[in-house]
Amino acid sequence: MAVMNMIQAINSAHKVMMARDPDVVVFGEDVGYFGGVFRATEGLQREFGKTRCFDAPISEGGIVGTAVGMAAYGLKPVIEIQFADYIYPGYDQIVSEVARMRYRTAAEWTMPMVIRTPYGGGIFGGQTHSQSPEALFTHVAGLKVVVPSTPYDAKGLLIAAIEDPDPVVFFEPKRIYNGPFDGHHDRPVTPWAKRAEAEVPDGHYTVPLGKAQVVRQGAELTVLTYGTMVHVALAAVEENGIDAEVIDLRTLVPLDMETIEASVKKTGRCLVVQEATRTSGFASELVTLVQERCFYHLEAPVERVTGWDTPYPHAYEWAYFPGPKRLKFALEKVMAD
Amino acid sequence: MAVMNMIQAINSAHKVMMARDPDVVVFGEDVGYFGGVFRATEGLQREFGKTRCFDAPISEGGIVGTAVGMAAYGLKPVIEIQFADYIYPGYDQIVSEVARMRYRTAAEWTMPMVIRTPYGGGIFGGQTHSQSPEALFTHVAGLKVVVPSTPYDAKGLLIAAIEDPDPVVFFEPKRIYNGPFDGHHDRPVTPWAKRAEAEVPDGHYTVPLGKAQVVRQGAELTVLTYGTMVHVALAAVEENGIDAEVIDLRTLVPLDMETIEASVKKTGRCLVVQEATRTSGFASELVTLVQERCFYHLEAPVERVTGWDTPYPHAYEWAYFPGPKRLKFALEKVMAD
Amino acid sequence: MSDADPNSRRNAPALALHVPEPPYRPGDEPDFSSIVVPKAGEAPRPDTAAHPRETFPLTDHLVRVLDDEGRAVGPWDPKVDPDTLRKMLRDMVTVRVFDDRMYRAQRQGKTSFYMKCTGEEAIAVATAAAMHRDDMHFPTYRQQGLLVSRGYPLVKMMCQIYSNPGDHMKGRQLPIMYSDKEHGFFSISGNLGTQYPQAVGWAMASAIKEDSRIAMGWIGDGATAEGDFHSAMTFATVYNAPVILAVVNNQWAISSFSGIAGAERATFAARAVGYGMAGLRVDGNDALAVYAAVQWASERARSNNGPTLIEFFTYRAEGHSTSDDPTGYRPAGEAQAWPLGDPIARLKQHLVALGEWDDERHDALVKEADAEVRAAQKEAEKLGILPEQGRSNIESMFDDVYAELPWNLQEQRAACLKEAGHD
Amino acid sequence: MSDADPNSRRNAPALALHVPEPPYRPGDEPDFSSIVVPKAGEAPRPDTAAHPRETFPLTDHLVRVLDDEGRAVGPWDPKVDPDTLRKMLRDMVTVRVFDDRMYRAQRQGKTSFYMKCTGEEAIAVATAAAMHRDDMHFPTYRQQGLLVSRGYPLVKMMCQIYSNPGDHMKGRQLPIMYSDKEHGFFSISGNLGTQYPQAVGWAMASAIKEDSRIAMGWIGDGATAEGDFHSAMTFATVYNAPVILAVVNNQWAISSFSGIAGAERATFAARAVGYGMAGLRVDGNDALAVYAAVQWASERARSNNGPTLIEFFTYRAEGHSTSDDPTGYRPAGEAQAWPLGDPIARLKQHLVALGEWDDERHDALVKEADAEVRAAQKEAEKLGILPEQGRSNIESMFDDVYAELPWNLQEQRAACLKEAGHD
Ligand SMILES: Cc1ncc(C[n+]2csc(CCOP(=O)(O)OP(=O)(O)O)c2C)c(N)n1
Ligand SMILES: Cc1ncc(C[n+]2csc(CCOP(=O)(O)OP(=O)(O)O)c2C)c(N)n1
Ligand SMILES: [Mg+2]
Ligand SMILES: [Mg+2]
Repeated sequence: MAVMNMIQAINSAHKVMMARDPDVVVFGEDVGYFGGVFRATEGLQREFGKTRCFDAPISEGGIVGTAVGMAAYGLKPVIEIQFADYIYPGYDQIVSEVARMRYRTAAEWTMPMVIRTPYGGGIFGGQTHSQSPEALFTHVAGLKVVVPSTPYDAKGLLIAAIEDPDPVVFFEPKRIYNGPFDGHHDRPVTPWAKRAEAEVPDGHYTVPLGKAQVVRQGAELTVLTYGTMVHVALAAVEENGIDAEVIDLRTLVPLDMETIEASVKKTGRCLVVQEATRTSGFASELVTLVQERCFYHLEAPVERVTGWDTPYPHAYEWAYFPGPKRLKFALEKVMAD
Repeated sequence: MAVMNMIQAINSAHKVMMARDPDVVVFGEDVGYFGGVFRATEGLQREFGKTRCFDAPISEGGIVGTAVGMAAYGLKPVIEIQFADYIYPGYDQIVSEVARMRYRTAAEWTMPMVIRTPYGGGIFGGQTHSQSPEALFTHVAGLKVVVPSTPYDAKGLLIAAIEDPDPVVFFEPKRIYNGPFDGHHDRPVTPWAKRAEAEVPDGHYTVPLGKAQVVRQGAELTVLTYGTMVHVALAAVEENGIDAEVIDLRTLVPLDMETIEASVKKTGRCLVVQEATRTSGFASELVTLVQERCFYHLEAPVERVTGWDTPYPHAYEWAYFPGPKRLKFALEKVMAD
Repeated sequence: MSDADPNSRRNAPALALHVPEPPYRPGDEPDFSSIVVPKAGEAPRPDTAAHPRETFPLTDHLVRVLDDEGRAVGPWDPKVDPDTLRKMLRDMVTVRVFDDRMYRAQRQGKTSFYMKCTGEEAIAVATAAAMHRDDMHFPTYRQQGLLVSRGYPLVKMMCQIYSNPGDHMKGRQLPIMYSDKEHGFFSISGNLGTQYPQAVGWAMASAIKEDSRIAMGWIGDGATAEGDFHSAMTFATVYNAPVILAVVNNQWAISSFSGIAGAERATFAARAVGYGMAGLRVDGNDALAVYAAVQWASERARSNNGPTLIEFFTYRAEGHSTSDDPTGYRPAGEAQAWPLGDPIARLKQHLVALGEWDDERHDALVKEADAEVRAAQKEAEKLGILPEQGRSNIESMFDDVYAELPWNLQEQRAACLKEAGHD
Repeated sequence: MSDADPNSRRNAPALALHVPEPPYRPGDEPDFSSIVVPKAGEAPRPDTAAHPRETFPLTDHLVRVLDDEGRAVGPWDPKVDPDTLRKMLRDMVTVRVFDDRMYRAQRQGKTSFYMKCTGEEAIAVATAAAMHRDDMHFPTYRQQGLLVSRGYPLVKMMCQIYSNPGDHMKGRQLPIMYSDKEHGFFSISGNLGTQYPQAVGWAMASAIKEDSRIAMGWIGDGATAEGDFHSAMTFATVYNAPVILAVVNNQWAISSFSGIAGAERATFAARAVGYGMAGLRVDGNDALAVYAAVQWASERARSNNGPTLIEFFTYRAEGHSTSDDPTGYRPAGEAQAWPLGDPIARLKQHLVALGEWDDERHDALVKEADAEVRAAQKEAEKLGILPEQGRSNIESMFDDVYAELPWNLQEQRAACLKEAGHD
């Protein structure tokens, strides 16, 4: 057991899996000698050699495309897309090839691979270092979509993703790599070290895909969220003194509908929180599922807290980011309705 | 006034706009001499010359990318992506460039262009000639998304799209190019010629973007849909004898929320119908909006009829396609609830 | 106007957009007499370990082995034994007969779609003959010859075309989008170009594992314009991947001639030069030249001497697919006028010249192939044709999206079965 | 194992993946003495209407004009008048001073991000000098020299960097992602490579309109691996677009050396050969060579003789950006050891050799530039630095997603203002 921040936990997951499984190979832009711009792959090349962890040309399409070939050969590629904002040149290979390979060949060829990518805002990264494009992947049958929110989960989920027989898009909330974030950007950052979720076993363990976690028990309201927003939501619930049940989805596809339904049926109210652009975000799917399955338990409309329907504006980061105020108003509304 | 099928109407829109506006240029795979694999651009090269309508290399990324440059110059590119299933290699240029250009430059550069693409199933096209990827575009701020359902609308909307100052992704329901489709694949196809919507003016007119059309008045239930499914839904409503109001959205972004809200508040029930894969489809956004804005008028959960969460399976086309039976069950359910 | 010289633009002409146009359109009389076809045997054959630079002149040439009399000449003569030649001929004939039967089956409404490779049979067949049985192919839809050559059952191919219960892909793919791991044939994609970097990735994996199997990626002239082509070329050269990258230049991409993909300016083989990769341009209708080039590139790849780009120059003798009528955009007689001839006739002529074949045996071979294909078709049709499919075993539609069926697909499966009246 | 010969693989070695590695890593002593630098004046200069083929030897060479003594020699000497040379020198110095000030401003917390072009100043500055004022650039983030050369106000650049009210893009873009239509400078994208086919599209439009303005696209060595590079090359050659495509090969892409983009096998200029496009490889630290090459390519494009790919060979003397510390992946002294020298020193030496410049005037120039930059900074900071932004005029955040504000953005704007306490 060690104390790790989220980057260290992710790094550790790579090390554990590369040591256990000689078929795991890691590549992406700057991931080799340097260890990645966020240092998630630090030391892997040194420890496992240049043919197990190496730099790739700046070609997200080529990275995913060659990973498809490697998976077809029998390897388990774990690839890094430097920022989720740069995943689009690889989108065709992901949607048309990775996602559909098992289906189109009736499992003759499968695509066990993990596509890791830092996502989300709050770091003054402007339009192309801040996006949350998860909904563009949840709509694609054949992909699993994972978003951890703590070091412990990040390592356990990443190991589970690498071991999973299906392709996983693994979104890492870069804003909370070094410490959780309560949404108050003007307050000092707390490092992970102070938190229980930073206690991470050194060796192998998994956090199962497809299982949400109730991170706060409550009776009045259910908050569904994931990634960075788990912490922002938790803080908002506390600050507003609401007896909310907060569910960290952890996996968006396949979704842990059982946990969601049980909670909403219990509380009768639901708030969905995503960082992404509002229209057609994953929140819309969550709202839809909840109203389809819990309609007669709902005492108020399901509310959404989201980013706005604009690109991510550099200087207006904190007016864009769904922070404490947006949550407060939404919590008040859904409780008042 | 002439009788046109949807392809002829689209062709006519091109001709009208190319004649009116020398800045309109048309290009894409096979669109030049041959006039496109669906013949939507037939005769344009002959009439307007090779520099106004020409074949492009098989590079959707290059087609969109060069169109960006042309729009920056001051032209109005109308480009064809041969099948919506092949739009992904151009996805980065669409999402990162076309959609965000006006915003990122505070309107210094704008992207008036139309990206036309045939979408949807029902033609035994297998996984890569049948997709309905509209939700992957409705999530992207800065794009308008249009889906016509009749020859008259196709021409009027396409002209409006070409004249629009913003980029429009124009999804053409290829299954109904030649005639409407009631979902009964085993019945003979009726051509457009028999229908009033095939009466299309020869010259210039527009159908405004952002305006839905109530294609059937009704009191008991509101059906929200677009494209091919408008006709399938209309048929199902008739067959099941339900006094439904059917709304053809025509434009998904920006959405005509006013028309939707007025109808749902009147009927108290709502069914959303899309051809696309279920999870995170545009139907989810519609359900979410309706429940957010009409919750207290709803007598039953909003229902969704959709394609399944699988790739499009060639031989099982009619088990996949959201046809009469799926609609019937959903209509019954939402009326019974 | 210039920062340097305000008047320098006075004499500049108006800019002009060049839109490539093929030499002949419907109504024209195609005449290819001006095309320079290098003589067979002329091209030098570098060592397979040569620096890529040595191959660059060959990217602007045409490796040809069979001369006009059907003799194998020059340094590229692969000296293939007559039995192998006869097998190649047989496979090529089988492919052509198969294509004709299946085209007809589509026209008869037995399936939704078909694509022939008429005139291009030598390419896949001779490639398969020259490579190892366990090398991996990442093909397009015109390399049915690989499967035929490797002995994949024709019945299975047809079952795929009919999407019937004999189709091991459960009817999920468009006809002719074959896949067979056992036969080293990767799943064909409907999306052009995606297989090209995949082939490189497979080869990289083989190198990572210190294996000895190599990969071959295939692409059409038109599809070389996709970004995936560039990814493949880049990754292959950067990592020196043991891969052969083939461009089948049949000069058409549906209705667009190869000039729309850049062929007016450079050969497709020449792309290799820009990446510092070995490149060869080969007469694709000359089975021996194809064999020799692939053998050369295989040896090169297998000895860690690096990847090779091979352009097979050929002509798409028929329509793009059953959905296409080429008389709308090119003269009807072009295939016949095109100078490189018919690959089957040329290989036959060679075997005859060797004294290893004659018309009688050839007629017998065609009859045999025809009988074999007809027998296969009968057997396949016993399992059903497309219009009969999609009604039973509907629950299979929900399998294989994931290894395990998640709750949403379980629910959808139940709903679908209810719809179908099976609940 | 082989279809042809079952034993042919016996002696094959194990396959091996080659992973390129730069010659030096932190701790090593960089030594570039083995790099062959062609002599200035050596490269022939083809006619600007020459067939692309004639340029191919130049893609493997290095066009250099300034010799070691600072004399301009050989056929590429553009014979630029001293006033223009002095303006170029002044612009280059201004860029360097600007970079230093803004880097410091970022370190002082006045903005979020900055990127220098240290060592690469000649490339953009000499390009701007050689082209027409109304030609259009599609730049990356290291062509600030274009704006400086074209007289774009430094204050406006800084306002963009500070996202303050003087930023005409309303604070929406990351610092240094400039855009100015008036100055022929297209909006810089955060997504690498996208601008390359855009430049080609602009040039195609200019040709469609029979205009006389040409376009220039820019890309880094690392980003040439993106599919967009290939799209641009393909469309440019197919349509003979009046465009110049520049690759700024500064040998690094964040922590990856150019070998990871393919430079071990071929130059970036060589890519041109594969497409049949004219190509030049140019000493990017030699302002006269840059000027001459761009002038050549402009004349070529403007006369409908086709596009040119130019590789500017240079070295990224500093870190990738303020987020990067290059000592983590390369030796500290590499920039100094690198043989092509400092572009400012070299142009200065040339002017001095011409008798048109001296140390005194140079020192004065540096001081002037410094004063100008400081004055601009003062003025820009009056309008505010980044940490002060984002609190007022919040409603502007919702503008320009579309030409008109749709209902959802109207509602969101209202909600946002309420959140901000402005309602
Ligand atoms: C990404 C993508 N874009 C477009 C298409 C439509 N399409 C199918 S085949 C084809 C022509 C391909 O031509 P070529 O690569 O020369 O291969 P050939 O058919 O001649 O063998 C086109 C445009 C597609 N399948 N995928
Ligand atoms: C599509 C995309 N992928 C990755 C990145 C991240 N990134 C930003 S700059 C850079 C390196 C670019 O190197 P090069 O093209 O050589 O340009 P240089 O920085 O040397 O000028 C990378 C990988 C990006 N911005 N866009
Ligand atoms: Mg072709
Ligand atoms: Mg670089």
